Amino acid sequence: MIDFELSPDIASTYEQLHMLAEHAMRPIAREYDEREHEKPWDFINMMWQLSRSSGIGPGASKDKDAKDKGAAAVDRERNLRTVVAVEELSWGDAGLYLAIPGPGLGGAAVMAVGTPDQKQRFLSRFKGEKPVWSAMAITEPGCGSDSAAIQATAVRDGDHWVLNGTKIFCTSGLMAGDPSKSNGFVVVWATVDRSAGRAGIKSFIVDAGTPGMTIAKCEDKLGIRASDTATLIFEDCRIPFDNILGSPEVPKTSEGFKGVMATFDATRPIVAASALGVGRAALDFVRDELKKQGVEIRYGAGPRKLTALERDFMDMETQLQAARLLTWRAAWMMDQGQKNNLEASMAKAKAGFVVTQVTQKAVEILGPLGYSRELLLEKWMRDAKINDIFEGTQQINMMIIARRILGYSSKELS
Amino acid sequence: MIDFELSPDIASTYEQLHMLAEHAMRPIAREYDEREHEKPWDFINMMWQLSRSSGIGPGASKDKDAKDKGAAAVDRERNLRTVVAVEELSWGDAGLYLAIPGPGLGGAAVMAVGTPDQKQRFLSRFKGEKPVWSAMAITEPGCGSDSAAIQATAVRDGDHWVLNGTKIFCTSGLMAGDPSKSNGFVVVWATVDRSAGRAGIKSFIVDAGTPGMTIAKCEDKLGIRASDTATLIFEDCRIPFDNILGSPEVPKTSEGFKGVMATFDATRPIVAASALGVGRAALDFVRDELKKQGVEIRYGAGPRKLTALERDFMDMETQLQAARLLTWRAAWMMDQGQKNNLEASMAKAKAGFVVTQVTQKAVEILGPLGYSRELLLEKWMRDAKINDIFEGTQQINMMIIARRILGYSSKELS
Amino acid sequence: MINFELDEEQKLIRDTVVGFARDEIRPHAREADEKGVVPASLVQGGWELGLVQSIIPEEYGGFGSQHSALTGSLVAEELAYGDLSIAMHLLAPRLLTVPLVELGTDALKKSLLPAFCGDAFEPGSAAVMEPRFDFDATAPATTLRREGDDYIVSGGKCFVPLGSQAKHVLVLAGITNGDGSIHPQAVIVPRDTPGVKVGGREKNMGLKALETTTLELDGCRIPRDHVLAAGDDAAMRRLANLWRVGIASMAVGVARAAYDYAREYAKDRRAFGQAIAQKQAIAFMLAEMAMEVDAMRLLIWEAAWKLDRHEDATREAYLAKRYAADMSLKITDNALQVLGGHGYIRDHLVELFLRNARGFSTLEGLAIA
Amino acid sequence: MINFELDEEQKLIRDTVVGFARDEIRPHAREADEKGVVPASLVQGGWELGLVQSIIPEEYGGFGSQHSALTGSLVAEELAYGDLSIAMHLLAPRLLTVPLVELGTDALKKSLLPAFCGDAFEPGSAAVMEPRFDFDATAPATTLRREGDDYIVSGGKCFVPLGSQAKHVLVLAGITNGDGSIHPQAVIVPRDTPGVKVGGREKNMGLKALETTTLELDGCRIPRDHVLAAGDDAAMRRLANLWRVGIASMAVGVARAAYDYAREYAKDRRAFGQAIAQKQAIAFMLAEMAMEVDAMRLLIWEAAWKLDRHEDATREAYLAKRYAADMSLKITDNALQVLGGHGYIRDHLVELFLRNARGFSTLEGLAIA
Repeated sequence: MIDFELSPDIASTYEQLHMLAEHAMRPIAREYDEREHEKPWDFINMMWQLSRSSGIGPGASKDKDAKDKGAAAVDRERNLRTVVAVEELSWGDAGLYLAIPGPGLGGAAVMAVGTPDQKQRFLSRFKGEKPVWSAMAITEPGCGSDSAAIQATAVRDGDHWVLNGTKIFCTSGLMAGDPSKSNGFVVVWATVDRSAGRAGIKSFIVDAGTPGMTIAKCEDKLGIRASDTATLIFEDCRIPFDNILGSPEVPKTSEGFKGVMATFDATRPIVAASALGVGRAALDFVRDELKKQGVEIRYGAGPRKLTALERDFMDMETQLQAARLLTWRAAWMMDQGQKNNLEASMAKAKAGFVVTQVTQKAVEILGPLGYSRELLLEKWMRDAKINDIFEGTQQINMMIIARRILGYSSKELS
Repeated sequence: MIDFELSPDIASTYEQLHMLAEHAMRPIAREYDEREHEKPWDFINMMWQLSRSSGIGPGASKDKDAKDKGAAAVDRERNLRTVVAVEELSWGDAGLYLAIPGPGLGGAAVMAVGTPDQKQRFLSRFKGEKPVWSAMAITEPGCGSDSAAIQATAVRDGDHWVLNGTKIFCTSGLMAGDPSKSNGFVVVWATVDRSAGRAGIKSFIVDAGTPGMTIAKCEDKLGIRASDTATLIFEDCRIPFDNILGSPEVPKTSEGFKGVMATFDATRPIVAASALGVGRAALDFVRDELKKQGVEIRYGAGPRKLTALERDFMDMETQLQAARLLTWRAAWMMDQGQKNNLEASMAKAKAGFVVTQVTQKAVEILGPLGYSRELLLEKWMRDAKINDIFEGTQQINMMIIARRILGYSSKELS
Repeated sequence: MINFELDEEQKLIRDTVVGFARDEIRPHAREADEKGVVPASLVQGGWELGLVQSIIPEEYGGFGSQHSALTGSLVAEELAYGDLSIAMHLLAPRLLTVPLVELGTDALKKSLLPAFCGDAFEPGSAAVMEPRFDFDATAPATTLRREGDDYIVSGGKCFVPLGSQAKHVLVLAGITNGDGSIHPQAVIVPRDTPGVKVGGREKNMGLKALETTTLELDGCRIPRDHVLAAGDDAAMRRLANLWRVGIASMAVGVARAAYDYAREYAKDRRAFGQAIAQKQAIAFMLAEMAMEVDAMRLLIWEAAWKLDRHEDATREAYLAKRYAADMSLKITDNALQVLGGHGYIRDHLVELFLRNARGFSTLEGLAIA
Repeated sequence: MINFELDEEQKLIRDTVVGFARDEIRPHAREADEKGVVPASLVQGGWELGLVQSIIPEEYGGFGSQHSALTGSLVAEELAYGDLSIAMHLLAPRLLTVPLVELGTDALKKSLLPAFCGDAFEPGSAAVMEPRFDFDATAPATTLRREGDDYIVSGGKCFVPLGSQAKHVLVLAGITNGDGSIHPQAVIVPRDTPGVKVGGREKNMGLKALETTTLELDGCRIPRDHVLAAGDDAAMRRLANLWRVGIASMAVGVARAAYDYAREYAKDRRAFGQAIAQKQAIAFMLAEMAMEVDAMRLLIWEAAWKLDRHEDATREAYLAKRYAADMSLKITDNALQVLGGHGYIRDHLVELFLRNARGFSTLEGLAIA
């Protein structure tokens, strides 16, 4: 039966995280935007302790709840809780949210397809004393949205794999790959057989500090500066044979690759949720300012009565809520064990686009002050834009939607 | 030197046509929308006489001016005068404008590439007592925007061509092809050698009433109902060998086809101008109504002062003027003998899209009455949409723009 | 707890309506539009679905199901998917019965509701809109004032569905308080009341198959209990929101109809050696339609869900209706664009979808959830 | 008679500026933004183009060319194509000299203009904007009032270019008439006037290379002839329109820069076995950019043309500026989208174009045609 009310369980997660976002993230948001490439260690350590003690935060929450309420209670709403949590943390600050330690994308991959031994070796780290990151290395200089064109190679050499190639736009690549930052790991996509195309693409777990993996650079970015975006170079990087995720066999079909791509179905709603948080931060700020100025939004008024400002605000609010409902639906479907490939891409495409528009409009509405770095609005506009790009650009997600509704393969529609 | 003022010569054409549009077209606009498939003969005959006596109207104006001012004066601004004239007539009514007799598209083709003999045989008809139409038959059931995929065939048989095929969406096809309506002709695109692809496509002049050409149907349409849109079927339709436009040879390259397509560079600004007329009709009506209601548009006011309605109106006005300037530029370039393929497509794409938006918004602004058939607004919205479609849909024109700015062939970008 | 799944009863109702819309309504959509009539057989067939009777309490002859805005939204969307005019015709009686069931006195229900529980379609209607550029449902120009034990209604209405057929019309009128503030009220006006004049059939760009008329009210004297929830602003806000959700739901239906039509056309239609759906320009348009149809619906469901919890849903319903009106126009216009020249001729239904969709930003009170 | 071709002199000027923007300005754009400074060599090089001196009459040491808003628009677009901050820095002196030449008394011109005809860059500025959410240039909160033979100016300004360098600043202040109506006035305020306080360097999302400051005016006493065209509303409207055309022209420059950058990137960048420009989704975005860059420019040229005929161009300039602000934002945002992840990092200039473009809807009086 249709219900739009958060469960008390999730609602309380929300409450806690909202406090955290307001009091622990907002105050340092500007600082770590200006001090690019420096890390908010106090915040990072606090989040790590918090997630271990009280189960707050997207990464860790479920372990904690498991203890409290038994696995059932957890799994039933895990994805929904995650998107609610991520929206709230991103409402605090999207850059800081991305800098929070935890399993993240790499961990999610291990969780999804890792062997018991791999889970033991890699996931246990996230229960330790010190913050640990993992990262996902997919994009290459020569391939942006075109994951199938991956050039990085993995060649078997006895009981090792030897990796070669360059990976860019690797979120938290520094924190996950540099042993001086954390005992983390990076999940790297590479091909074991280029002639096999997509079918030859596998993912490999590379421990922080593995010889042959160097962190060549961290990008200067438009926004989300508290989070590092690393370039990783692999030169004859040897890793244990067991570090391959999934089977080393190259199937005849590209089913395996589809499997890899399927992890996006889980991560796209999370990116959408992060977008929503940034958009709502801007919307809340504008609402409060308008209230201070005595401008009220007259819901229900006839069209002739509306000011341009009122209508702008209403449009921003409606678009944002539309994106939120699409996001909740995609996460809810995952919780129900339903395929959500289409809905996940709808959520991501809509949210990424909407928050770009909403934050840009918010800057305009507040005039000279909106454009100033004295307020956070201009930062939110810069942070928001990444959501229109990573985890599949708006165009890539529209393509996926189109393929699904038209029943086309990637050959038939590209 | 940059100048945005119409020459006195064109300004007077404008004045005359505005009177005509207001007093001869507006009063019967609704009637011939409701009485679909009936022809406004009084209007048609009046326009015919008018164009012969005073040189008013897009088709005939230049002959008249030639007498008055010498060819020089004419040719220098012929295309610009045409777009100004067409905007004004379409301001009166787009459907009635399209029903006006004259050389039109078919005549333009003969003018462009016809032999002296062909010009003599076909263009002289437009100086006669009785109204004459010509039409262009390009689109086929199987090919919409894809002119190169034309299936209609022309086979040489001694000193005749034998045409076979079906043509749809033929504007004024009834008036041009039915001898009981006029002593007109239809210019038909057909291939003389399908294996040659685009290079094999030629255009042929078919006299009204030629045996083998039947007018199968006139479409029921959303708008522009005063103008007929005919389906023509050619079954072993024999025409004199001399009725081919241009050379019968099939060149190695598709240059010839490019030539045929180039006629669109002249017609697209005209379609854009017709769009502008419909859009301005709606804008003028809204402006007058708002004035009656005491709503003033405060140009120069700070953004916070604007009502939603004011801003809508300003946006409509600005978009329309942007489209008008692009249209004038495309026509002006033609008058200067400059290639305007890119600019013609910009004008058409922008104008077609803008007037669709402007007329749809105008209906909304006027609320219950905007939606009612008591006013002409809803009709203008229906009429406007055709400009987003014919002479190349918005998408086709964006494609042409893209090819030009990127330097791509139709193979490289399709 | 968040849930995006309909309950079993809702699924059952929707499936029934889906079938009727597909098999009965859609095949008549074009002819009904051209002729300006909804076939009597369809009206009767629709009536037999029990969509009007269902929420009327058993004591008045109905099936006594609980009224649900969400269920109403499902029904409205699916019928409008078949055809908007026909959907509005079939559901017009609810414009009267839903407010009656929710707000009417027992006596009034007794006298009016049984008529809507018979075997034959019983027309009902509401007169909400007014023929003004700046019509605003929150401040109708039609006036209501007390006179002794009765009320007097005066004013002019338009877009009254089945205006010449309905024996009773729910009229939106504004009562002016001592402080000069205008408060909308819903008044049930019997058509035979002296001073009621039903105008001629309206001609509009869309909704051609639906009879809508103007309605003149010249000092019509109405018994006190015919004014529903007098002075209860919250009840009137709820009613306005039920209207918004009703219209918005139909907007989704029309938008989805256009999207489905364009999608199937684009898969069949070939140009430049491919299906046109294989061109990004077309494919992305279709993808956006699919996305926005879902987005519209979710916003509407949230508003309906709030109404079913009897919370004030003014913000949600108002915003959802605006969004649905804007998006349904964009979607139907793009659908026509996908068909190109074929979309502009009346052999295809998309131009009909566009003409119907353009009305949603303006229409108020022609449907109720 | 309609004509879309520049005259020979305009072509000459444009070509000069095009070269300078391409060869001198653009290579410094990124570093200037990161460091927050316009290199002195560039400032001097720009000065030597004579764009400031040209319209100053010979009697004051200038070249004595006729001022033309259209020529001013060309220059502003081309310099901004190189970089917005640098363009605004180079042209800042005109914010003072253009109004002076047009509206100043002979005495005032004699005292101020010669300084702008020397061999070295002479900073000038205007203080138009105010640090308020609802700033409205047609009703500035900064006040101007008569006191004896002088005027008193009070208020707070922001976005004052070269605020710490300019010896004279043209300040926009509102004088209140007897009927309570506020009329904007342009007042030339020497920086050493008692009560003038130049605030610290502002930090904004864009325009990082341009020094802008706040400016406090606390009862500053200004001689009568320093108020330009006192009481002449038409002259002030013209001035506002010259500002609008100036800003809008720079918006075209930034938009065109982003469009060119994205187009070239899309032709080089390959994905799925093709240049990404061969994908309709990308190609159509680029086509729209090309179309809108031309549309923006034509609207601006029309306004400038009207200004050069000394007709009231308020409608044209206001609408053209709004359009240019909206479109430049859309174009720079789409350009970033074309580059995808690469657009988000500062190795490429598009993120800079986007940050700069976002300001145009708000900026007033930072450029003049």
